[in-house]
Amino acid sequence: MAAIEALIFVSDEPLPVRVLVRILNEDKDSIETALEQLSVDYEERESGLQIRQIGGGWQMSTKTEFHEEVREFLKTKPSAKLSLASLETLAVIAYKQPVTVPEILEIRGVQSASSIKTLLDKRLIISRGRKDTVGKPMQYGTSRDFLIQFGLKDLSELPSIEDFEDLVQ
Amino acid sequence: MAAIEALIFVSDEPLPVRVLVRILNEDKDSIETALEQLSVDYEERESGLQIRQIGGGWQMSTKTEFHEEVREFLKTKPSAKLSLASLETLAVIAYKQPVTVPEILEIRGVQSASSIKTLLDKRLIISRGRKDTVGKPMQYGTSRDFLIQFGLKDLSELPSIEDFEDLVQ
Amino acid sequence: MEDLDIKQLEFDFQNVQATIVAESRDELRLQLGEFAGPLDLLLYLIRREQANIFDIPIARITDKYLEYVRLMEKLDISVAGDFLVMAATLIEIKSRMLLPQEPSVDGEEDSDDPRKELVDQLLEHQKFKMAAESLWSRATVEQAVFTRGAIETDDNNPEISATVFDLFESFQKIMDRHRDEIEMEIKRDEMSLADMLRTMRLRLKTEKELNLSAVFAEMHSKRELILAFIAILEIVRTESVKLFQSQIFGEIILRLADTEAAS
Repeated sequence: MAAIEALIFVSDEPLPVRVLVRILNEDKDSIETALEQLSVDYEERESGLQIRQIGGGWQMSTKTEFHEEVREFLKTKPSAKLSLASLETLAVIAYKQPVTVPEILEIRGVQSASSIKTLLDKRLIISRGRKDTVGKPMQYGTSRDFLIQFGLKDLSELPSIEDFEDLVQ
Repeated sequence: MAAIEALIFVSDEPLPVRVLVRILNEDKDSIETALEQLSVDYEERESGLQIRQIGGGWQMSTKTEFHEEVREFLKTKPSAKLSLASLETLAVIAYKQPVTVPEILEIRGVQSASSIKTLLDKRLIISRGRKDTVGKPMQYGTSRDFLIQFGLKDLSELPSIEDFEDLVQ
Repeated sequence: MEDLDIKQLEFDFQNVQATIVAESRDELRLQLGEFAGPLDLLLYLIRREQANIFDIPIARITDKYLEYVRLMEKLDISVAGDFLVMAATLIEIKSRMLLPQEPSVDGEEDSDDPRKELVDQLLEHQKFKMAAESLWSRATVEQAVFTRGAIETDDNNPEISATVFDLFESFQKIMDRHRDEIEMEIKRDEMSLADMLRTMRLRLKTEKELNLSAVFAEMHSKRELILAFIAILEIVRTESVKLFQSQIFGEIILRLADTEAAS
């Protein structure tokens, strides 16, 4: 029964009985009995989880009564994570600051407006006044939060080409 | 306790106690007591799962004794291990962190650039700012992924380097 | 040693998976490449010579060490600089050992031993080798542990956690991309309208008809695209060709007029 529990846990999708039969090499009836028992066990002990039959298989999930906590948790997940596009934009800003949106476009070859919005929202970049050229575009640079989140004392600590040359080759 | 169980399950990374404190609005001590209890519960009932402290947080995972069944199901092979050179470099970084490339060279007696690159790619080590000496070399330390992949609660769980001294002839 | 099977020894000397073993001479040959570095080779030699690490017979070990370095060279394994540095160190220690000992101050005998620094380094290195081994066994245990499969909420977070090196690599990639573009720019500057016109005329002559969207798709840059477009306009203006489109928004075909008449 413990092996069944482990397999349901690692499965991405509801786990069909026949798969358990194949992996554990036991007959269908005893596996089904064990599954029912496992499900009852989770119900009886005051677990935050449940094991139930769904979509032609067995699945482990949180009990509905904890939805609020789970939602709250998912909402407040640490936000140091970035999409690749945002990471690229951030890289350009970090190394080229202060830099304007048209300049970022030129370097990345892609419109970066939504990334810039994300980075501003996450307070990783800040505006650095306007550039004195046509259209007076806004310039951006990295923030103090950027230093903190990436564990840098100051901008001079950013890895340079030289640091990498030592490593590559 | 059931809510804690639900949150640990949902989290895709080891869940730090402080997050539980914030979400559940309870004090640290009672949450830690509940966590210990939960971990013991899983140990005592014959579960296929375990709840343990790893990489600065709490995580739910399968027990080692079911690795064959799980591997059979997931069709995975044990992933490629690190080369001896990388493993040695990692050991030096783990015990001497923060440590620079020249310092690693001194201990290993070999240029370790390609190993360091590998370890960075695998996210087992991270940069830890620059050292305030000539050339301001980059310093490296181990990451949270290192703790997780090596099953460590925190760095203090590493056997002390002096323990190995007795074993050296 | 000449009859060695060289093929067996072709490996990446820096990156070999290694355990130091082999007591018999034959096995030793096969294991040669498994020394991760000069300190490993040295430790191996000390063990093989059954020498005491605290009292290394430096002359004998140096000779053996040099023998291996020469062997590596003979086998065309590029001998890493680290091995040569160690060779120099050994030779230096060996020569210092030959000098008459200065009368030692009481209690400081050890610090005068030219071998001391090397011995310390060897001991330190050995400690970390063991630490590496213990890490390895930990990782092996951890590989038997699995975390849960993906659940629905995971899909909402398709993000990656980033480090400064990710930042740097992103930047490098962008710069590389940029460099490629600049190189292309230089190349395409070499092409003039006259060149493009000549190319297009030649193609039309040999291929009889050109699918314009296919032709435009072949262009490597905006500039080439514009040149191609002007060239086509020029051809339409000056030569007997027909432009036609079989359906609205369909492909536009440029065809030599006399070919059409012939078909």
